[in-house]
Amino acid sequence: MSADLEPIYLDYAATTPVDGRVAERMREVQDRFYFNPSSNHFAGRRSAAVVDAAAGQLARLLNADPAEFLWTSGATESNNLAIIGAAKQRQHSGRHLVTLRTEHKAVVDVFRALEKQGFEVSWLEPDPDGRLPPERFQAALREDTQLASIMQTNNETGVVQDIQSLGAISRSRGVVFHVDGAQSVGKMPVDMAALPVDLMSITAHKLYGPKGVGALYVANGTAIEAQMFGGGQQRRLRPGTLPVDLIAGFGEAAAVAATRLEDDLTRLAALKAQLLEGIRDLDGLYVNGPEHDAYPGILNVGIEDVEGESLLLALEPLCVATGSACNSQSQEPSYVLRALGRSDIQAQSAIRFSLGRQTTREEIERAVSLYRGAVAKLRDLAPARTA
Amino acid sequence: MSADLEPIYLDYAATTPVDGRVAERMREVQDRFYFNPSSNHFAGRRSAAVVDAAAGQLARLLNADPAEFLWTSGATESNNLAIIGAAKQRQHSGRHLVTLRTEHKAVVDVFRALEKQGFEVSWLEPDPDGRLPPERFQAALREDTQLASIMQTNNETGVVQDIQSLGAISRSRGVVFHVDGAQSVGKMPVDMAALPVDLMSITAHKLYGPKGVGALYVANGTAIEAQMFGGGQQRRLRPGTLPVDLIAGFGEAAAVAATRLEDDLTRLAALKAQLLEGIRDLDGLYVNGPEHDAYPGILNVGIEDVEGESLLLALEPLCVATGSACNSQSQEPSYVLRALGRSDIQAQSAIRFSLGRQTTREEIERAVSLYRGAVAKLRDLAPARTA
Amino acid sequence: MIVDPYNSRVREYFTNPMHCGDVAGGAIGYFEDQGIRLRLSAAIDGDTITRLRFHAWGCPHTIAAAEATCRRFEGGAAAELEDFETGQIMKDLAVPIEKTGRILVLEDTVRSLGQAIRDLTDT
Amino acid sequence: MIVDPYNSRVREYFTNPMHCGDVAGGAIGYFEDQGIRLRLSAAIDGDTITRLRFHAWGCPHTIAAAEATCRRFEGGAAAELEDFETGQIMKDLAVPIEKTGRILVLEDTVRSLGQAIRDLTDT
Ligand SMILES: Cc1ncc(COP(=O)(O)O)c(C=O)c1O
Ligand SMILES: Cc1ncc(COP(=O)(O)O)c(C=O)c1O
Repeated sequence: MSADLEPIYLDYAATTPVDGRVAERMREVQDRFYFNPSSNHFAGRRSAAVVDAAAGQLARLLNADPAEFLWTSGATESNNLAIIGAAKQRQHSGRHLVTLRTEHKAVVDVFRALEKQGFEVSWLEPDPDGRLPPERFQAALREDTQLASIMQTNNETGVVQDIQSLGAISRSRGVVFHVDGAQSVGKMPVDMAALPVDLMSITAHKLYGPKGVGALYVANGTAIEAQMFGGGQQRRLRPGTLPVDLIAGFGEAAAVAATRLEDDLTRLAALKAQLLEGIRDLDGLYVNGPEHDAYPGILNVGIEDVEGESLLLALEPLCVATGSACNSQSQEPSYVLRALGRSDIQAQSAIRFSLGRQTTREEIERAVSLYRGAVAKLRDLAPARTA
Repeated sequence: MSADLEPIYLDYAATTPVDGRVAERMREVQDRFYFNPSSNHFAGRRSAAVVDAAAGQLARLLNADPAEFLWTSGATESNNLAIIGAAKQRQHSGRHLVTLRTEHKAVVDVFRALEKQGFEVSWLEPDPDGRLPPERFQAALREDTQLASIMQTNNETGVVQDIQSLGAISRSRGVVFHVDGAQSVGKMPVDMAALPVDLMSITAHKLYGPKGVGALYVANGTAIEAQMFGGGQQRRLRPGTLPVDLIAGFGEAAAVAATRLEDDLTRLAALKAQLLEGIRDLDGLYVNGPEHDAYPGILNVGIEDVEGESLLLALEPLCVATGSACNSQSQEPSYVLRALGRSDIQAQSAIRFSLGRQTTREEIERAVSLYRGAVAKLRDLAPARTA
Repeated sequence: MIVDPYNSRVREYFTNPMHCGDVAGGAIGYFEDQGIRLRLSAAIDGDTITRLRFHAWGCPHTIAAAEATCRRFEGGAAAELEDFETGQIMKDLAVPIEKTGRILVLEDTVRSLGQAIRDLTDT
Repeated sequence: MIVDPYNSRVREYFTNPMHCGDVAGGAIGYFEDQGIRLRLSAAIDGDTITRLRFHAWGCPHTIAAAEATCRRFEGGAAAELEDFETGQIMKDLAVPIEKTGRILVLEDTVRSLGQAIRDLTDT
């Protein structure tokens, strides 16, 4: 696979490199505070204090209470714990659940599993630009609805849902509201004190923190059932030795994000505009998801009459995604784009460019030229339609 | 808490510092292979190759097939996945399960949860030295027994079970056999090709690897039900973005362990002998667990007529455990020691010294003198029994 | 939120309990309960407690509380023993709620000492 | 175990397909199925295929397989088209099993080219 290729990495939505300050903090904690935070000696308590400090950093980013976070291994686990945990906790009052067809697999597959266990799930359709109109959401809630789960930023298209309105509707109906925030936290302003949200999933590796650690925000008063059993850690809701260095890195990543959020957004918006300007005149090109008001770190484009797999190879050394990162090993067309009304063939030609802090104007320039070149080449290779 | 105290760390069974080679490997992977191993581009495939290499290292340590490992967040998750996953998978054939009363909380609490879900659990009693006689195990297996879970090395006493015999019995009866190997893998020779074991839980942070990553060994042909749902990673058995740097560190830790296993054991045995010699003449001192043939990294001693919490404080800056690391925040007397026939008061005076690669003869000397001093001091403070 | 379970005063009293010991031939208060054992002994001069010593078997808070008690009453009037305040000691030593019972055992011991002194002076 | 899905030959043929194009006025084989489209065109001199060119719409294996086919048969006898071996091409290009159907479409295209050549030479 051309071992010497230097990647041009435009796949920040799949995962981000670790920020320098974060790496440094993790190293420090690994060296000086590697103790088990549950240990009943002063060294263990020093590690516990490191964990507390990290919770404080995360809480400041989100304007929340540090006691409202559970540490997990990532957003997949957070989603599982939130959705199954809340559904089971409340199943004696009702077994109806609501979610969106374009959620991440780590939400979709959890609801599928619950369906097999006798829960009833309403799968809402978004509009063609990916947005869920609050009225549609409201109409889906029933007397026996216990839980709704709607993601904030979509990982494939960058469309941002109106969490404020959806949450308010949920709250007014006494429905627990879970938000998959894997693609939004640390990337756009999120204020838990203002948002009517009960549960939110977060993962560090999408915000320049380490892989293998995430959090579940659990608003004070929201009850969930534990899904793992073991030591008494984390109020028995999520046992296991706390990875103190990863947690410290996560906290530091949150602190860094808090300081650069606005700047990041401005830079990303300019880079995304540059990218789109560079390719939008191509014949048959269209944007998947909304062109405006989406998260500026993601641009998903399709192009008529170009085969997706060949496009991806022709784009090397550009590293971008087709489908979503987490199921991109399958060649199945993206169910997210299908739900926006794209055909299988259209969905297969989709390329998700996702930009991040290290992305430069030069990289975008190269991406534009690689994309244009790849499209031209594949169209040259193709037989004329009328052959 | 005396912010300047330099710990004398004898709590390696709670967690270990990260080995230098491991830290270096993780840094390299963080810098050069931070990509998502599921990503469908060449950079992602480089990360996937890193993961494969780590599986190879772990497989070599355990004489297993690299395809037999699932990556998890640690032994707690591995235990949950193994025990619940196998019990649910086989529940239509029977709902009887067998385990030992002195298992770690991350096994005990999983079985308790299964009891609440209608499974029947036989809780076997060990002998006073902590060993489970194979005949007792054999007698507990019934027609409808589906799963047995017995740990290899006990985290509190270091007693090592006869996994070879227990596994052979299990296999002859068609019972799935799970082993919690959190305290044995990387610390003593474990040969999966020779052991009749179907599932084994492992965690990196007990063998000088990173916290936040573990593995579940699943012998080819052993079916378990997934407990988390999401992307297609790891044959859908354990979804979520793989923490490639942690996995690489885990693999490296396994490789390091493979080279030093025998030396470590020899060194630890000498240090443990030094420690026990230094204190065994103390009035009322006794060893919890077997004096011989136990894992040499753990020495658990009790002493008559000394209060445990005060003992722990008087031992500072010695960092040792009372009870097990994972529930040491509770002041409850250890259920493990109670199961060996100790009284509440005896269990509370128990101190677990656990030694590791960085432990020196000088540290043992200081530990001896701190222990002797603390016992003398507390006995001076106590009212005469006949007061 | 895990903090040091022992505040600096507990640490000081536990590490250097200056009043550990016995007053030979003194008045004695003794109590055991809640898994702890406490013994106070006092020398009296008129109404004044001239020496107050303790022995304690129990957790660090118990030991520090015994030391604190000696510091509080040594040199004072025996009658002040009646003023033993569990609230104050709970606060000064940041004793966790679940250990309240142990401080009540200390109160019983102090009361038993007061009784012993009264018995002594009455005769 | 994830490896590069494209071996070095696929990468080479895909990156530098030297036989992409059309033979003006040549014999033509065309097929579309399995989500791919393939076209081969050939110039014939007597029994010899003097030029063989392709157009392909599909995945990298499809494109590389079309290029491989041109390299294999250009300069050879037209009759050899009958010897098209899917097994060999699957092996040379390490085509994953699930793409077998696409190689069969290529086989159909080659066969359709052979037929076209026969039609040409028959007249
Ligand atoms: C929206 C969304 N939710 C959940 C996840 C899963 O996160 P993790 O890989 O941390 O489990 C991802 C990314 O993979 C995501 O983009
Ligand atoms: C025997 C045993 N099993 C399981 C665990 C849990 O491991 P982890 O902290 O990796 O979840 C531990 C240690 O905490 C242990 O000693």
